[in-house]
Amino acid sequence: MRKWLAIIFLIVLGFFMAKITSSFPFGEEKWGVSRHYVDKGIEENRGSNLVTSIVVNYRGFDTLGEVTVLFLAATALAFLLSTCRCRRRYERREASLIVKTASETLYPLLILFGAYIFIHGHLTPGGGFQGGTVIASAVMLMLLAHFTFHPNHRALSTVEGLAGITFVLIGFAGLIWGGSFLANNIIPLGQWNRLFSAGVIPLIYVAVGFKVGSELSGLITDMIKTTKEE
Amino acid sequence: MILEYFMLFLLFLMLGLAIYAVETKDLLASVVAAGFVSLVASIVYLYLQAPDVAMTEAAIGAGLTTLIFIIAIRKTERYEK
Amino acid sequence: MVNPIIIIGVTLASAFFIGILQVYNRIWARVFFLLTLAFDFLVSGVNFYGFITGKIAKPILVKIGGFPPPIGINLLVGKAEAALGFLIFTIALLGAIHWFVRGLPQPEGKALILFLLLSLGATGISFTGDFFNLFVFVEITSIAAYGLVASSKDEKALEAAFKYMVIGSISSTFILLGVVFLYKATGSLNMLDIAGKLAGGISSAVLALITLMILAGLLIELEVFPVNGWALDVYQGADPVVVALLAGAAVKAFYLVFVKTAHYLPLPSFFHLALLFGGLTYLVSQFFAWRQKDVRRLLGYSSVAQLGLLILVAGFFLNPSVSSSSRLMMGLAMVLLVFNHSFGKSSLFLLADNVKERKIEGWRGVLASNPVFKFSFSTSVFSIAGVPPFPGFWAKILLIFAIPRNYSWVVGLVLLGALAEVVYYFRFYRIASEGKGKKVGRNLASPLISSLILIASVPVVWGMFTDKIHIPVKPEILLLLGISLLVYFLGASRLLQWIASLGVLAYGIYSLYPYIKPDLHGFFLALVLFGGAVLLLATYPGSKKLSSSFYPAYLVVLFSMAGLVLSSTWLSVFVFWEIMSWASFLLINMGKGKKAAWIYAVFSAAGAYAMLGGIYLLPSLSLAPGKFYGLLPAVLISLAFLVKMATSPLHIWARDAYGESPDEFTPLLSGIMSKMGVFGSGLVFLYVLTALSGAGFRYLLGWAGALTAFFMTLLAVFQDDLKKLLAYSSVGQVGYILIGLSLFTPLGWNAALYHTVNHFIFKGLLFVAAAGIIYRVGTSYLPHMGGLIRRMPLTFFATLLAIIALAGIPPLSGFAAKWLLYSALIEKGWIFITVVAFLASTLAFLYCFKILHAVFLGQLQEENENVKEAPWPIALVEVILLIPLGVLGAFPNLLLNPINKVLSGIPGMENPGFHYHKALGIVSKLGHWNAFFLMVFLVGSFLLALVFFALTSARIRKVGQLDVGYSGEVPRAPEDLHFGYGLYDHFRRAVKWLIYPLVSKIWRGIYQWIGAFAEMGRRIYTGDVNTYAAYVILISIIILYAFTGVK
Amino acid sequence: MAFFVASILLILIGLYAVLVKRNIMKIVIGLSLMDTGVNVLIISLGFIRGRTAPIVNIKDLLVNTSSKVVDPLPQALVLTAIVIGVAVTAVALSIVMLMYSKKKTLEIEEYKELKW
Repeated sequence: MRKWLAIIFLIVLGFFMAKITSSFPFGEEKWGVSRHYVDKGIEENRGSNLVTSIVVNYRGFDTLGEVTVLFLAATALAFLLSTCRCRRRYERREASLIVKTASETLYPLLILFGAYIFIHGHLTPGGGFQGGTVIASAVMLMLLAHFTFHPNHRALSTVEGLAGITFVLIGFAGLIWGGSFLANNIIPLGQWNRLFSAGVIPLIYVAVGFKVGSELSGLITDMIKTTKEE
Repeated sequence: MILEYFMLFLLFLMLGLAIYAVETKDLLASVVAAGFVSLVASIVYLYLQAPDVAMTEAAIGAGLTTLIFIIAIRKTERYEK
Repeated sequence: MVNPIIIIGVTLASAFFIGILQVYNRIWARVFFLLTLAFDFLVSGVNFYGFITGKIAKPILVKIGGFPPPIGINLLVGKAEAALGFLIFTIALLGAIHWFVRGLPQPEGKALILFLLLSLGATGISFTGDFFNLFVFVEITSIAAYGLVASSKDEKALEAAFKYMVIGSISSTFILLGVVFLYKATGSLNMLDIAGKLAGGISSAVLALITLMILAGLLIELEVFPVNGWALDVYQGADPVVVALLAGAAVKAFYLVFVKTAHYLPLPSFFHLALLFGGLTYLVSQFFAWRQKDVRRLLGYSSVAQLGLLILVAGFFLNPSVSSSSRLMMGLAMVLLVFNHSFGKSSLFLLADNVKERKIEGWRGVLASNPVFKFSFSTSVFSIAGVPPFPGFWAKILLIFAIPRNYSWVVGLVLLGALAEVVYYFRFYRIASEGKGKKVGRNLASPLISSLILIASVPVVWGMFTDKIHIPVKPEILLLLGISLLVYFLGASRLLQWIASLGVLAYGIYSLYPYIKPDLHGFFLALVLFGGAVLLLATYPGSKKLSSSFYPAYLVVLFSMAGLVLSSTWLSVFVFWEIMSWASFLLINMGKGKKAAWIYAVFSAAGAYAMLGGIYLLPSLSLAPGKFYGLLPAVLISLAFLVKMATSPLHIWARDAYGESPDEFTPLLSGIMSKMGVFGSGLVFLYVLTALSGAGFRYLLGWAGALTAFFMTLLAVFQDDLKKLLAYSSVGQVGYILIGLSLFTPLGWNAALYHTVNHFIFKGLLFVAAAGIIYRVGTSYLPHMGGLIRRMPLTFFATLLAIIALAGIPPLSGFAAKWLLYSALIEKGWIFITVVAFLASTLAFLYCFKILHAVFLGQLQEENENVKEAPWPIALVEVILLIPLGVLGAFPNLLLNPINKVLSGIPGMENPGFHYHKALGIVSKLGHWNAFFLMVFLVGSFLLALVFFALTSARIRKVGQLDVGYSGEVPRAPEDLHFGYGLYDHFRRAVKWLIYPLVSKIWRGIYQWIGAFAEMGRRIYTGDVNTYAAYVILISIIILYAFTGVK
Repeated sequence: MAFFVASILLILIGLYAVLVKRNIMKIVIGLSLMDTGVNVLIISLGFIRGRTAPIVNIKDLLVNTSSKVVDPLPQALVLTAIVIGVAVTAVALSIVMLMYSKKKTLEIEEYKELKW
């Protein structure tokens, strides 16, 4: 009964959503404000990855908010789980030697890969968030493989905070020297399609990368290690 | 053309996995299925010329989300009553 | 001007920084947190100040990244946004102070970050000028809120957080989808840009659907009925500090963005959407709170209701077909409501944090324990319930008068909800003020500051209000009301307060004397001022324990009555009426009958709101004879006055309110305040009705007066409590006045006005004497008195004469009143009413005798052996009041002449219908009598009888109290031996069917039925996430289906 | 078109779990499926047939870019949305874990104490 009622509700809701979407023909050209990003993006930012240009520069404020959201989530999670007496259901066994060795080998490589991704965020697909996640996955790998591995919480929090502050400070630098918050005219834009180009975009993405990496590592650690050893 | 049919297949796969994720009583299986939905979605993003999003979805949506779900399930219960 | 981005940037940076600090040093994290909040508070304050002083002329546009609006994200901070930012950080600061004193949840560093980011998110929501950025800030706010709610100590909070999270996610998904669709449809995400593109109104169905999708998301966040179950659960379960921040600040940001969205995306059907959901939420929630037992949930219902009202107001505010002046008033009402609710509600939630009990019943006695608690609690409750002079009151008036005439049913809805609000808030208040001494926490700084802010806003709000709606108030009255409140600060000594009050009143008489002119207003003003002065004299505190706010409230009642009778518009009548009612509520609540005070408050409020509705229906607010505008406004306005006169069947508040109010106040309540009802009814007859049109209505009121006189007299006969007996008697006597007024003939009005003064004299005298007796004897229960004639001879004499006047026996002043009234009745030909009134007069003898006998005659009780005469101020007042009683008895024309002068100014009343003859006395068509002759004759006979009695009294044998031959029966209790005990038992058995408490049963039934319905309705909040989510989907479907409004 | 239909269905499937499933973990899974659906829908709204990804790393793309790439804005929005989605999921899961630790069950029946 409840099931069918729900299905009927959802069908009606789906109908309205379909009605809206069907008015936008699929795969056809319809530009809005993003035409400006596409046409002027290279000229104004020198970043080849237009998505990155938008994410970090045109809509950089959203990204600052996004970083804040992630920070908030990590904080809230740590906040809540610190009081949690979450029981561990399964016994943990020490991983095999192969896994251990492999993870130890992969760990630095993964971190390096993550760094590569966010350093090249303005040139290739990917950026701070993706790079940060890769770094976190390295940490996760170690956590799973090594019973005793425990990332330094203080260091993580410090990196996380400093990276966040760097983002805001870059914004304020723009306000002071460039006339507006997060303005991308305080350092030379450089040449198109070079590593050192696109002004503050790579700087911000590096900061974001560090922040996301440390945040997600902290988050995963918090989740895995919540259990109060009895 | 083949690519389009493949996409259609992927979309069906995605929906099938989603329904399985919702209906199965095994939460772990459900989470893994949901992770696969994200993974399929990231392939779809590639087709839709969104490599950035594809990467993010693969890393965050399929990877991280699934991971934290699995941790959470390990700390709670695996089977829905 | 400070760039608003600085607020956001600095807060963010410091949130990150606290993230580092908290790992190393807790203290610095705290300091830094407070510094940040203080910084934000100051900066947003500076901007707000810039806006209100006009230094910042236009909205601040912040281009982030240096891109012009449609390309980059921008912040747009106008007046409303700046004000809201300031509000948010003020509330956040208050909440933080409370938090720090109480103790933070652990680990505290994280809690600080969440708190900071919650306030930041709310600020961002209100500042942003970009739809997608809005979504980001919505998420920041929501996630911080989920975390904080879940971290509350109460285990149930977790469940609330989960529900909040699920519903919040659905709502933000709607917002996100809507925003992206909006981008597809308009090519932009910038609010102003989109607004520009849609300036002509939304005409395509798709755009309408998209708008509705965003609005639906926002409406869920705004807790509309029935998708607000999650919010109520959060209010009930979560940490009150978090709730204060959510309800006081975050939700207001959502509201602002809701209004902005509706403004930028001009949907034709928005008005109906807002009307439906706002009105429904408001009304339903007010009633759902009716019998709610959990304090926090009750406050939650009230919050939801206020939000509903705000949404309703937004509908009118944005409706282009409403006149611009009305919309301006709506805007102002909106500001006042937001301000009022934010501070009042956060104060209440923080107070709730100081009381361990969650159930209302557990709050019994909390007010008695701590004066600071009492102060902030009362202020906040009064403010939210819309009691003058707080902003909520003015907001209500503004919004009602801004509602266009063709939506007058909305006025009814708003007033009905406001009445329900009074019912449950004052039930809550009553329980909190009952009993004494229950320990409460001492973490009261923040609530105290909130309530002080509310009080400090009063003059500002008054200024804003009178700017929009003119109320011609005499400056003297305002000054006097202000001075009256200052008397509170002499609270160290009651005696000092008494003397100061007399001084203030003397000054009042001096400054208002010029307004005592020979017209209706002047007549009542004289009654208020001189009568008030005499009764104030009798409140001499002696060793009694009066509350330190007794005298200020007393003076406020007096001067608001002065303001009332000097009113020149209906609105001013209403304002002063409300001030008088609520000040007198406070006074009654100082007595032992808290429930009585509550019932009084409810009836007063019902009357006052009916009056406001009636005034709304009048085309002109001025007090001048006009055309007849239908019966409805007259009926509605009269209701308020009938309540105050306690006309049946609106009388049931009167017995206990009179009987259990402080003895010092009852004389004023009966002697003068009930006359304001007389004054008001007179105004209705003169200015709302015309001589012709009101005939039927007046006849009805005549009957109401007669029945009141009859039944109240009957009930008085069987009353065993001195004050309650006098209460019934007083109400019954006012019934005569109403009959006189309803006659609307010169003779009738002569009788009414004459009896008004007369009633003041004898009822003042009786209640003052009762105060003296109760003060000495320590009880008002009649069988515990008796024989006091030898202990309190002066009081006996005063009571005797007052009773003679009351009974309408010659030679005292009462006779003239009754004679005039019966003449008028017979002249008009209302024979049946005459019969009933006459019957009532006869019945009055029964209780008159009972008072005399039970109190003064018979045996003196042992415990009353040492009773002394009443304290000197009371004795003095008795003497003062005895003089006019006798003088008017002999020379009634001393009063009738001024009354005739007053009436001669009223068209149609010029000819009084009687004249004064030197030898025959007062002559009317029906006959004549000479008062002086009667006086001489009767006093002579009385003296003769006295002489005879004195000569024969030697033969009387005096016996002790227990010296009785009681036919072998042993009395069970001393009162069995009292003469007045069970005096009229046989009569009672005979008229049992007449005194069946039908009316009070009906009222109680109404109260309980509404409560039962509300309780049933509340069940839709099943507490089940699935159900809540289903409501969300259902409501969204309805919104999407019914409100596209595009042809 | 198929993308629209599939993504809307995905959203509805997620919502169905929220409306019907009596297990709080399942509800969170439903919310996350819904998020995925929304993201797919947004990306497909920005797609333009025959265009390439908005990464201008070849000289060819530098001229007349707007006729050669898909709309990058929805992609930027989805990037944000994905991260926000995982953030909400993380908080939701921590709430679920806490709830479980208090009552040792994930069934909704046990979480209806606040009502009326």
